[in-house]
Amino acid sequence: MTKPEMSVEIAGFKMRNPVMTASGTFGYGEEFAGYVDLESLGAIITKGLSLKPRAGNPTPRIVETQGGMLNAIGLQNVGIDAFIEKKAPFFRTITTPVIANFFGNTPEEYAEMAERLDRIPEVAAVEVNISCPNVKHGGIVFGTDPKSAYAVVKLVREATVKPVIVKLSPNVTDIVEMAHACVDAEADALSLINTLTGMAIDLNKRKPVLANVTGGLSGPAIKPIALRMVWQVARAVSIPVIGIGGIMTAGDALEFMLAGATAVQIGTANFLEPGTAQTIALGMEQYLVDNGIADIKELIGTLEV
Amino acid sequence: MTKPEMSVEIAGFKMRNPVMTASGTFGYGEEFAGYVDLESLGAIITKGLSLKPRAGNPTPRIVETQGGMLNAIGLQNVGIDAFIEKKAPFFRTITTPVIANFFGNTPEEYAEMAERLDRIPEVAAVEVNISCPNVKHGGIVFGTDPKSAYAVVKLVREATVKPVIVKLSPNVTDIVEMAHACVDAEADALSLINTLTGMAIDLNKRKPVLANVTGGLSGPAIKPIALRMVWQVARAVSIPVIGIGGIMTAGDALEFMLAGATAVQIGTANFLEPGTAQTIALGMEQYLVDNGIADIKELIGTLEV
Amino acid sequence: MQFKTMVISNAEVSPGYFRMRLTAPQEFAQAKPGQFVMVRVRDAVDPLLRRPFGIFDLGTFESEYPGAWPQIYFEILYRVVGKGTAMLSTLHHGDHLDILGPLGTGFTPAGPDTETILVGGGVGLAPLYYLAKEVVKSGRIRLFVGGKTQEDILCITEFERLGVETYVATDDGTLGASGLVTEVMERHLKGDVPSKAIFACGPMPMLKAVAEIARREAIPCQVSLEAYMACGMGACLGCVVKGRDHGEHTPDYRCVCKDGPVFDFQELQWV
Amino acid sequence: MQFKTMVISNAEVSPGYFRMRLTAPQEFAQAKPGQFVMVRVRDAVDPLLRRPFGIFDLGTFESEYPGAWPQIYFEILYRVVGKGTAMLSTLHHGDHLDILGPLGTGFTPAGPDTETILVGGGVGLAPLYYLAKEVVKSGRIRLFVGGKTQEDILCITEFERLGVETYVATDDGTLGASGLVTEVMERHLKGDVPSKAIFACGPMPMLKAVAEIARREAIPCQVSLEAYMACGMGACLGCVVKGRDHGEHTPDYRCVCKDGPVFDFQELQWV
Ligand SMILES: Cc1cc2nc3c(=O)[nH]c(=O)nc-3n(C[C@H](O)[C@H](O)[C@H](O)COP(=O)(O)OP(=O)(O)OC[C@H]3O[C@@H](n4cnc5c(N)ncnc54)[C@H](O)[C@@H]3O)c2cc1C
Ligand SMILES: Cc1cc2nc3c(=O)[nH]c(=O)nc-3n(C[C@H](O)[C@H](O)[C@H](O)COP(=O)(O)OP(=O)(O)OC[C@H]3O[C@@H](n4cnc5c(N)ncnc54)[C@H](O)[C@@H]3O)c2cc1C
Ligand SMILES: Cc1cc2nc3c(=O)[nH]c(=O)nc-3n(C[C@H](O)[C@H](O)[C@H](O)COP(=O)(O)O)c2cc1C
Ligand SMILES: Cc1cc2nc3c(=O)[nH]c(=O)nc-3n(C[C@H](O)[C@H](O)[C@H](O)COP(=O)(O)O)c2cc1C
Ligand code: FES
Ligand code: FES
Repeated sequence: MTKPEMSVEIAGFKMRNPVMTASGTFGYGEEFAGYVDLESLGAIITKGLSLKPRAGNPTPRIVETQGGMLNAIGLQNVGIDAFIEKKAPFFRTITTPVIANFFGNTPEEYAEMAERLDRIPEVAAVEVNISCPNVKHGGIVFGTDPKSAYAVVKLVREATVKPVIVKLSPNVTDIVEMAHACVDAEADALSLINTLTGMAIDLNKRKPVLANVTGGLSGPAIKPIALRMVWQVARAVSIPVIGIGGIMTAGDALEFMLAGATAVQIGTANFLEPGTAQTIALGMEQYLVDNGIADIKELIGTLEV
Repeated sequence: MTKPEMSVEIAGFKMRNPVMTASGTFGYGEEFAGYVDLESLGAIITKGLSLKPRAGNPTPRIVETQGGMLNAIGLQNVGIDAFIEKKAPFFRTITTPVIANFFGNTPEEYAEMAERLDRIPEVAAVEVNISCPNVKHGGIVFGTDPKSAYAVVKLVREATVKPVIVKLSPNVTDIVEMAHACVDAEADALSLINTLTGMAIDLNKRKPVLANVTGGLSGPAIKPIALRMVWQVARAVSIPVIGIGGIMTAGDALEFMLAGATAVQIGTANFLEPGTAQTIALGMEQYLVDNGIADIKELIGTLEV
Repeated sequence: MQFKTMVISNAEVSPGYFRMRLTAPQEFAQAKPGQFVMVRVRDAVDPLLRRPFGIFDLGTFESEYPGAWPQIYFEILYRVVGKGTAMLSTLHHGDHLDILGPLGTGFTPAGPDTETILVGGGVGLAPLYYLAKEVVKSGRIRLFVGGKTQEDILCITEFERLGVETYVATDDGTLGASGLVTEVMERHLKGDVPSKAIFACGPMPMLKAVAEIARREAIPCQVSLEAYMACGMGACLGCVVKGRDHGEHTPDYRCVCKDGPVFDFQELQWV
Repeated sequence: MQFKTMVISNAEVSPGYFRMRLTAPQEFAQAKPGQFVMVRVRDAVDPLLRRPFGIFDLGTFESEYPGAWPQIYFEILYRVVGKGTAMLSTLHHGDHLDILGPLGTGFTPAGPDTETILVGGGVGLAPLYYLAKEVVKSGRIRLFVGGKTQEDILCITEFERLGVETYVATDDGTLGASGLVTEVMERHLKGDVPSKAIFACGPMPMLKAVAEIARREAIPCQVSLEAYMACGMGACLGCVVKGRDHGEHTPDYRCVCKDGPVFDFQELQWV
């Protein structure tokens, strides 16, 4: 059989395969160069960026839970200027598209960030994080209220011609309502899920383990919730959906595609096995070969319910 | 050191210790008699009851996920009549209080159930399930909309003099808002969390694993989310809170008490180790002894944040 | 009953199929053919749930040390299909496991003048060996066993050593007759007058075909079912199958774990 | 580098402390003292994350088979504190693990005319042995080691065999001096003129005290830190510590995994 077609397209933006690395779990790509062939990935998503450098939260910032982990990094990042100066040049050395994940404290900051990112040629698309549970101002409010989400996405949309992916929070009663708000604001694609808000306690100290008290739950533990939400959203909207949450294997990634995802993002799994994203891309291709499927796009949303 | 005090009280209803078995995971108690000394438990909560017997969902109804499991039993139960006739007599043979978990398809059905349960002397309290994600009519709507929750709880409250515990769904944007609605409707206590809606896919069949498509996620995977919600709710309301979600060990149970729970429920863990609830009660007592704590109530809500 | 067990041996008897011998306490000797155990594969939450396995064999192990008590053991015969069975397959002599069981109902052996007909599909053969051992003294036993290919036909020698007449069918004809085991069975039973009772375990399509033959030929028939299980003791209601009287408004679900796994075929709904 | 390793041995050297020897590929011989490895404890998601351990020793294992290639090995010295280390402690010769490493920065050994002062608290001793082995040829080494009680004082014989002068302190006085290791060290260093460099690893309060002494006595000092880690390669930002210039509006966080675990004490904020 000939090599199956692995490429997918999101808002006119083409990837060699549907495997992306999730924001905050793959650094700026460079860190993993020794473990993964970066050219084997569909796209790399940066750590969440903001206008000014951010210190993030005090430590401890991470803790393992059963089948998952909590993080409260608090969006520590170098800021847009340092990003342009220190990180972007590396992106010119690879052909894999880089997507800038970003957030702001106010709708105006989101717009300003979008404008600045719009002018960076190394950035192929932007992912708007309206769902980070770890920042006091902004973040979660935009991600749990459809009206605020609409407002933010609308401003971002007007500020950039690059493809706009909006990343949704799972901490909501109705994820479909949130998705519709973003579609109305002319998002090009949706990615979901971000982390679920959780907490861990140190019994002996009688204190929360995380300095921030609560953190975001990620990893295989959340996969069933992510799969459910991706399925609900993909059926409800007509823009591409990117599936995220607990993906560890090619099989997991393919399940998200059956549920309606056009692409997937690998997060926590990168920590366990730095080569996961590449392994998954290869595994998905092998699955197509084994099952005589010519094009991965044939799988999208084909779950029989 | 003298034996520490393990008893706790919820709405005038006293338990020898804070360890209850969660609805749907312990049958009607009898099933576990060979593995647990039922007299060692704080309370036993029945499988969710309804007016008429319910067939529940087609199979497969359960599937394991990483660190958890999905169930879509669909509230199969014998119905209130068979419960009175066949299950209640056993409860007279034990001194451990039995709490009847129940649900209805309409607010009126909830009220009728509450009335009927009110007349059963073997039932020490009722737990109103407004949060089951597996039934088409009722269930989840009451559990995710504060106004509907208020209406249902209000009717139940008026229909019974027994302590009313309301069981909350975690599938909401703001669990505190839901809690307040129940307090306003004069619930005596809140129990949380019920399961999170999730999904599992059989890649080879390209079908959902569960016949019901989605199911409720339980087990250690959800513990961080449960702990966070219990903490949020316990700080916000002044009625007792019962912590549920992924409790496997005495340490887990104690963490929930630090977060503000007056008692805990053991669910999925009963499947792995049928003796879990007893083991946990003993382990909690040992913790008090080891740490020179005279009364378990001293721990409630003492998390230093 | 719940107990800790030690692995005595764990051998691959055919590619992907393992036979594991485990120690058991004295009371376990009461286990009936057709009952099963729930195995906790690891002392961790991955995998989370216990895994159910039929009792393949049960016996007494004579210790090599003079004066030592005889040790009860049992065996499971399992196929590696997923995470839990893959982990089991890596265990060695001396490793420990936690067991719940014996659980569920067992087979009710046929009376003395009745011929025992065993029908096994693949690893569904597992619970039939212990049954054969128990009833072999009292009468004729024939075993019909099927599988996709020759590697799915397990432990035939063991049955033959007991004196069981064995008939094999494989889908691809690599061992025994080519075709379905139920076809082979039907050919052999046709026009065969003496009273018989069927005991079957295997995949659902096979069981359906067996039940159909039993119905048509009016032969008593017990089937052993599989289902996804969480608790194994009738509490979670995860493992149910439709009973004879099941209908939309007349729920008649039976728990495979508690009311089964062995059912009289007439107790179940086969459509 | 990522590689599969085999456990050569895994022995309890003091109650609750284990020393595990593992095979490594040839390139691993380049590992520097102070670097660490991330160990995947099981082929399952419980535990989920890798566990970090310092390199206690590194060497070449002469095979018993004539003509076989010499085998690189390394050792970790670990304390059982939770789930991951408890699981590690049950492994035997022949079991397999997956390793990422060597990771992070290592110690920068002192120049030839400088005396090496090692300070270890409990299992914090671990990375100092390999360092001692590397620098022992070039000059005097003194080791100050502390612990709660005598059982927390590990592998002293090994250090002494290298020719390291060893001073012990325990909180309860059950071995060596009674009191804090830093007090013992301070007494010994007082008025001691030749040039020295301190290399310390242990709990934070000990490191703080060591840093304070280094500052006061103007002795160069490198400390090896611990932090909760997810990735071990500078990507998750979970393991950060405050760098010298850190302030509310001038973030200066350093990754323990990548910028460390070894830091010049002057690079860090100690308040
Ligand atoms: C009463 C009973 C007796 C059984 N006896 C045997 C036996 O003697 N030998 C044997 O090889 N197998 C037997 N099985 C099937 C065996 O339990 C499954 O093959 C096994 O649980 C698969 O686990 P896994 O982790 O390898 O697979 P996974 O697919 O990773 O398991 C995931 C989940 O699905 C469940 N599951 C998967 N397949 C089955 C199945 N066919 N039936 C029930 N649950 C399943 C598992 O228990 C687990 O909860 C029996 C099942 C039942 C219900
Ligand atoms: C660079 C570095 C080198 C280390 N070297 C050694 C060594 O040589 N010998 C040794 O015994 N220990 C060492 N540690 C500490 C060791 O990593 C922890 O004791 C171990 O991870 C505990 O795992 P657990 O599953 O047993 O404990 P659990 O408490 O169950 O672990 C839960 C989580 O907390 C993390 N964790 C717990 N304690 C620590 C800790 N002290 N530091 C960092 N993370 C922790 C674990 O990695 C895991 O993610 C080192 C830590 C770091 C960061
Ligand atoms: C340590 C860590 C840092 C993260 N940082 C970000 C971030 O900066 N921006 C963002 O949108 N998501 C962030 N996420 C969320 C992930 O991108 C992803 O949505 C989530 O982890 C779920 O996927 P997973 O289960 O595969 O990890 C972070 C997750 C982790 C674990
Ligand atoms: C198989 C199963 C059946 C359940 N049935 C009910 C039910 O009838 N009523 C109810 O309120 N909750 C039901 N639950 C939810 C549990 O009571 C509990 O809230 C949930 O499982 C979380 O706790 P755990 O993580 O300890 O299992 C059920 C859970 C499981 C796993
Ligand atoms: S497995 Fe739980 S009821 Fe049968
Ligand atoms: S452990 Fe991830 S950045 Fe250090």
